[in-house]
Amino acid sequence: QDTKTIGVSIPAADHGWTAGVVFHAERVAKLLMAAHPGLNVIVKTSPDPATQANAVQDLAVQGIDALVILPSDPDPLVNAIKEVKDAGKFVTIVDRAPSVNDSTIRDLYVAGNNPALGQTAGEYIKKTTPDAEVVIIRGLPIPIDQQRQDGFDKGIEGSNVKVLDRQFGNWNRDDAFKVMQDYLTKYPKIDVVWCQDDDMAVGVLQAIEQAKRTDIQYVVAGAGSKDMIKKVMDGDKMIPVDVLYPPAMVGTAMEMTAAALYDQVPVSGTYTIDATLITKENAANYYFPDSPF
Amino acid sequence: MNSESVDAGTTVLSARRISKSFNGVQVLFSVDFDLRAGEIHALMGENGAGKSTLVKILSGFEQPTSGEILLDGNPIKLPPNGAAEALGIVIIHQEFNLAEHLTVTESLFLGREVTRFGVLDRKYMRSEARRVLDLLGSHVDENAMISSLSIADKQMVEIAKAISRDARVVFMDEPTAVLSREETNFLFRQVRKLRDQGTSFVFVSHKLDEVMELTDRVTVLRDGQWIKTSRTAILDGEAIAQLMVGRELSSLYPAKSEPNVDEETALSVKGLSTGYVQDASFDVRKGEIIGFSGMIGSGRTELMEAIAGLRPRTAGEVVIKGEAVLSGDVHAANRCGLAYMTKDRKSKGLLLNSGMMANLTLQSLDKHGKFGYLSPSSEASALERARRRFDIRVRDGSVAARRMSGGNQQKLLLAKVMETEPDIIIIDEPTRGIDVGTKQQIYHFISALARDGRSIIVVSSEMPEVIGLCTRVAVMREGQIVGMLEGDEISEQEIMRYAAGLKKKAAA
Amino acid sequence: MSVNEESREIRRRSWRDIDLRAVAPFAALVLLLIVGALVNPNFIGLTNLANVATRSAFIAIIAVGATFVISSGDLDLSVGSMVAFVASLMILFMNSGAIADPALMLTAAVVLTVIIGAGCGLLNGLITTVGRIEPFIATLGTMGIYRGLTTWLSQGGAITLREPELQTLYRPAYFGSILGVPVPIVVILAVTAVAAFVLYRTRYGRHVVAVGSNSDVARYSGIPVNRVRTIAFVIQGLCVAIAVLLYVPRLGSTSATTGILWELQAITAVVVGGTALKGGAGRVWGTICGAFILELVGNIMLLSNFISEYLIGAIQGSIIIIAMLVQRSLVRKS
Amino acid sequence: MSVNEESREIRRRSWRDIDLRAVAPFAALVLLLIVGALVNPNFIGLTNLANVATRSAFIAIIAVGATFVISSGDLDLSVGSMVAFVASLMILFMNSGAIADPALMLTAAVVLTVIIGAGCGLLNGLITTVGRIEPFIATLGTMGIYRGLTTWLSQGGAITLREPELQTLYRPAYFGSILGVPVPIVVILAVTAVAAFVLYRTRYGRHVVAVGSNSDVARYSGIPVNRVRTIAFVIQGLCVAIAVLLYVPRLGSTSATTGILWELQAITAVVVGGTALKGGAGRVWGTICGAFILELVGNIMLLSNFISEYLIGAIQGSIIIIAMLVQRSLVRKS
Ligand SMILES: Nc1ncnc2c1ncn2[C@@H]1O[C@H](COP(=O)(O)OP(=O)(O)OP(=O)(O)O)[C@@H](O)[C@H]1O
Ligand SMILES: Nc1ncnc2c1ncn2[C@@H]1O[C@H](COP(=O)(O)OP(=O)(O)OP(=O)(O)O)[C@@H](O)[C@H]1O
Ligand SMILES: [Mg+2]
Ligand SMILES: [Mg+2]
Repeated sequence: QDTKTIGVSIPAADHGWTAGVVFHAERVAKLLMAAHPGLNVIVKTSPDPATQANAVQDLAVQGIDALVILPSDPDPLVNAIKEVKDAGKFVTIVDRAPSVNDSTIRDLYVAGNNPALGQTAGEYIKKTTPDAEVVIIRGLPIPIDQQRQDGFDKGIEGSNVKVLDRQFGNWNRDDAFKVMQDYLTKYPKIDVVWCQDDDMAVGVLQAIEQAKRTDIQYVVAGAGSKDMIKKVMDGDKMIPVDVLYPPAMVGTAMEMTAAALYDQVPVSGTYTIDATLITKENAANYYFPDSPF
Repeated sequence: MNSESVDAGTTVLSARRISKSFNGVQVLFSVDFDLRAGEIHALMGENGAGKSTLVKILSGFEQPTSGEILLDGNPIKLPPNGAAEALGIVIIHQEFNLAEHLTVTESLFLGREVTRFGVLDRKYMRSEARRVLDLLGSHVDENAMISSLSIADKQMVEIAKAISRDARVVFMDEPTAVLSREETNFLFRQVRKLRDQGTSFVFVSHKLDEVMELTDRVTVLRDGQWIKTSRTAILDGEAIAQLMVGRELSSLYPAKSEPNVDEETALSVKGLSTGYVQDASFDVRKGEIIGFSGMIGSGRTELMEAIAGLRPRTAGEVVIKGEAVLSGDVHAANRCGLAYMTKDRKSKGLLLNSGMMANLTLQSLDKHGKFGYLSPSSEASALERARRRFDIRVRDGSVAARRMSGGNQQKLLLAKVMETEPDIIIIDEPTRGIDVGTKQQIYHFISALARDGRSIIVVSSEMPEVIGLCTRVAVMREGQIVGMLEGDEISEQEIMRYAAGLKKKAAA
Repeated sequence: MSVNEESREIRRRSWRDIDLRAVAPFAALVLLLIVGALVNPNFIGLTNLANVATRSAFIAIIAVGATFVISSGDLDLSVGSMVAFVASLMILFMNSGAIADPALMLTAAVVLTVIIGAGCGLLNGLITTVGRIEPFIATLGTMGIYRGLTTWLSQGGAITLREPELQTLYRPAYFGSILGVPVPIVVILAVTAVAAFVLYRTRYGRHVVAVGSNSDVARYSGIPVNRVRTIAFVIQGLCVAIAVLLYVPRLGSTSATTGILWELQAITAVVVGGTALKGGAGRVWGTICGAFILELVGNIMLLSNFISEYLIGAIQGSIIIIAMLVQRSLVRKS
Repeated sequence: MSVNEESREIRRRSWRDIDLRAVAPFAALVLLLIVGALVNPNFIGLTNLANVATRSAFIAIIAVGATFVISSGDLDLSVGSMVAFVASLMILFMNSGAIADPALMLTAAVVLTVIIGAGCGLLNGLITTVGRIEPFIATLGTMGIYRGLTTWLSQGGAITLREPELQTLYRPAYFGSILGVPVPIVVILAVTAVAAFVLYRTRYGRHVVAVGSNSDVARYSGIPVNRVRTIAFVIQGLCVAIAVLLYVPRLGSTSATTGILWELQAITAVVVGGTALKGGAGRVWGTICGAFILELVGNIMLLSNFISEYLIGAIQGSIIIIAMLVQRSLVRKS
């Protein structure tokens, strides 16, 4: 059997979700190598786009047959990805799409649906509390965050849901804690908090608990960390739902790429992973107690 | 030993055949030295003769390359970094050894703070500091930051630090170079008192009269070699100078040459005031050497820095060759050919970590290239010239300025300022720490400049220097010019009268 | 006599100058409080100010340690990662269940944390002094090491305190209050008071300033320069440990992102507080004032209604510069 | 004569000493190359080394500017955000379509970029010198300002070069090569050569070092201290602009996260290269060697396949410390 190499380039584990990505990438890498003797899967993490461009280059130097990349920020990486593609390798982009996203730069796109993550949250709030006053804690100023915001706005469209404020919490629990504390000072009445990330929800919940405020009805986060899903399962009143944005999607992409390499199924085009709403009913399906996230 | 026998006490500290090399350059050659209990022993020699090096070796700050040191007749290896203090050996460094961010009291007690139950006893230390300073007749505020002190005051702190230790041996490396006569007298009184109690002193100085006045014996070094040890009383200044230089010295000062009465005015200062200096006015003619005398802190430096544009002035006018120069504009002053040589060579004069060349040409880089590009060969030849002209003696041409002997640093500073080829030169303390031989060279050099049509302002605390060199002397007191002496009026008594406020010029 | 009188005059004036420079950060603080009160009426409320003071605790306490390191002429870039590392070990220890009794377990964990903090500081100090590496590089290196070890311990995710019993027992260490004053504020004051005492009233403090001002002079005065510098790093480590002791009960968890960029904030607090980065002078009270100023600027931004969230960084930067300029001109004028 | 001969002997020897200290970073570099070759056979290949050198271009060029700022005794923390800001403006201008002809448009954009870079540097310099604010705080403030403005310009998203024609025209500026040498490497060498010339062979360079080692001495020597410092900041701004000119064709896009922490990397490169953070000495060639070392460490990490992803940071930190220790002991021995 001939040897093949798949290079996997993902962001460094700099917060909960990306930690999940790293976890699943390594988990699936082991599975794939066990399933296909002769297959080598190299997983590389990078803290920022420029470094990730380097990592892609370094993978190419090592000689790979396919690249699976979850770009930390897609546009700055287009050129680096294109070089691999132009060298005739199989390229899979995961989660974040560059502005030009067609067959010239990749074979397969496994899409996480960022707008849908915002939209699902928005729709849930619109349905449950149609007159809610909402404060939002954003992530970092990068495109995927913007897409989530736009999705949210679309989700609440046509309702009385009112957004009081949007500030950046940098996907960091400590910063989210501060922002929430200040929201609580600033607004005497808040109905719902959308913080679009499970890590930040940890800080938000502590701030609410400290202030002993009872006006906040619930918090909507997102991603699907084991802690938050557990809360949903347990029927926590503050976390009634969570929006799924599974870090495991990188594993899916790797499996599909391996399948393509070994010609089991011809794969190409776009494959979208949906932003499922996790409720008490379906939560058990998404609970991985072994994951770090 | 071929020194005259003196029947004073026993030998406390002695050096036997001490040699010292830095990076292979030998600066001391098998030197012998004895210090007896209760004596004041002068150490003399030209700049770079190795006095400071010997003193550092005898106090543990440097280790000799060969030879041995005896303490009370027993060979000993002195501990480094001032730890020899525990053996009763302290040193007043030629170059200050103070941290700018500490107060006077903190500096005096650095490394031997007094505590009660682990807490600093600040009150006690303050009063103790005050006491020692008063003993030395110093008005320095014990709470002042070191960085706010003038160099004379820093020297007093340095002295107080050493005097306040219970020492058996005190090395004083040019302690009086920056002191006034009055402060020097206070110091000497203390030194004599301690000597009578049995403390031994080594006194390094270029001031012959002080050596004659204070010391019991004198040792002369030349080019790192021991030349002679003798009782001071049987020598005179002339003889010591000859031993140092190794040749006969002609008269110290050149003949004065007065400029013509109708010679044009080069610099005119009218009603200049700063925070401290009040309403100073004077003119300097082309080819004239004018002196500025006065007590320490009388404001001479402040006035000169204001003229040179290094300090803002609050009122008044400075006109150089007919052109008015704005307040605080160093470049305008420079452009008009005015240069100021600071008295503070260590913190304002030289880049201590750079070599001679970088320092020499720093102020005059324009001369050494076109469009800002520097020509190394042009700089190198400037250095060669300066070393000859100012007799800068450095055995290792690449050493950093901080490693040069004090006197040679001073010469380098003078050379640096002269490199700008100024027409008006303000020299603040021109011969601080410079040996007699070189002093003479510098005086002749200044005089030649004046004959060349340049104007020179000499600010000096050494009265003979002002008297011997200048055709006019301004005396300052408390920020004002209180007298302007000319011709025969210039004498030590007359200057003192003005400086002490006993006399005031009518028109002031 | 008149000379003497005059000189005293001058002396007094220069003293006033020095005092003013120390007062300057507090002037900036007052200025910010006024701006804040104008921006939002809730700002000046007790709850908000207590919130701000409380949450400035981590940076303030770390910055107090940084004041020692900076005064002695060094720099420590590793403190942010050190927080993450020490906190991870503390939680892992508490999760280990090695000791059954919660109170005893907590005590052991506290002791362990302090020891680990001091140990990390010692490592930084030794690499810098014995290894003779520029503190900037040495602590940049250990910054990577502590952060990397934390990521490895947490496998990139979070480390969360599991025992609910321990959690309830420990929670008041951050959320509780003593005589109505939140515990973190009490801790800030206590740490600062002790630090001020050490820096201004003990022999060691004197030596720190001397070493930072001129290490040659310090050496010639018989001060063990390397020991003084190393101890400053250990003090920094202890302060980090104390910050961790407050941090863990707050969220009950840490992650690989804990403490990112805190080193920069701590250094900024120190410098805003009036300590020069070149060493030789430390202002402990100025430092906590600086930490408070930084936290306040962020708070005012969030409470104000008219600034685009995209521009917050820019406005924060401008405020810091303006505050410094105002402070500068205040000092110059008087 | 013998004295003279001796002194010549010594001079030569002490010169060797000085050279060794300058050579030390290069020794560390060689060490890393050996380690790399052991880790992965591909490492020592021309492609890989060219890749590493090419991608070190941004940090190297910025660090060359930082060498000036640091030598003159200051510090610039804003360079990372400045890259993001200048790059954003450049792309926005090219997207604006103000000039129809692509070549002309590109030329105009390049000129504009250089002007903006110099302007940003000038702002930093003026705040520091005229405003008399510690450079650490002043540039921390402008760091926030440039970053904030970038976020605002990009509205939290990315700014991407749109015209495909411009893109193809501009691409070779990063991906092309001159006589077989990648353009970025040529640019590094050119920038460094010019910088070395300015620092070592011109009056201005002499002034920079004088100001950095003792600003009082510089002032008393008639050197316009504030102007020298300000120009150093402008040089830093120009270097940032050059880095941007290479950065934009590489990724064709920027965002609010572009250049985050580059300031730290640039300063590290400078310090690893042998320039002291306290000012008064600059080593331009050492600096690019430092930048190359940093990039190599990352590259070796990536090519080695046996290090846990989570531990990379820790290993990187250790390598830096070990390289410095080795370098230190090399210098001491000889
Ligand atoms: N650490 C050092 N490294 C290299 N050379 C040194 C060092 N210290 C002193 N020297 C050299 O030793 C010689 C003697 O210097 P020293 O300071 O002892 O002279 P000095 O007699 O005190 O002169 P001065 O009267 O000018 O103070 C000088 O040439 C000086 O440059
Ligand atoms: N009695 C005093 N005590 C303290 N400071 C003084 C006193 N008199 C003047 N000053 C300050 O000292 C400075 C004036 O001293 P300056 O150095 O100009 O005098 P000087 O005559 O050159 O003395 P020196 O011989 O020390 O050079 C001024 O800045 C003034 O504020
Ligand atoms: Mg000497
Ligand atoms: Mg004077």
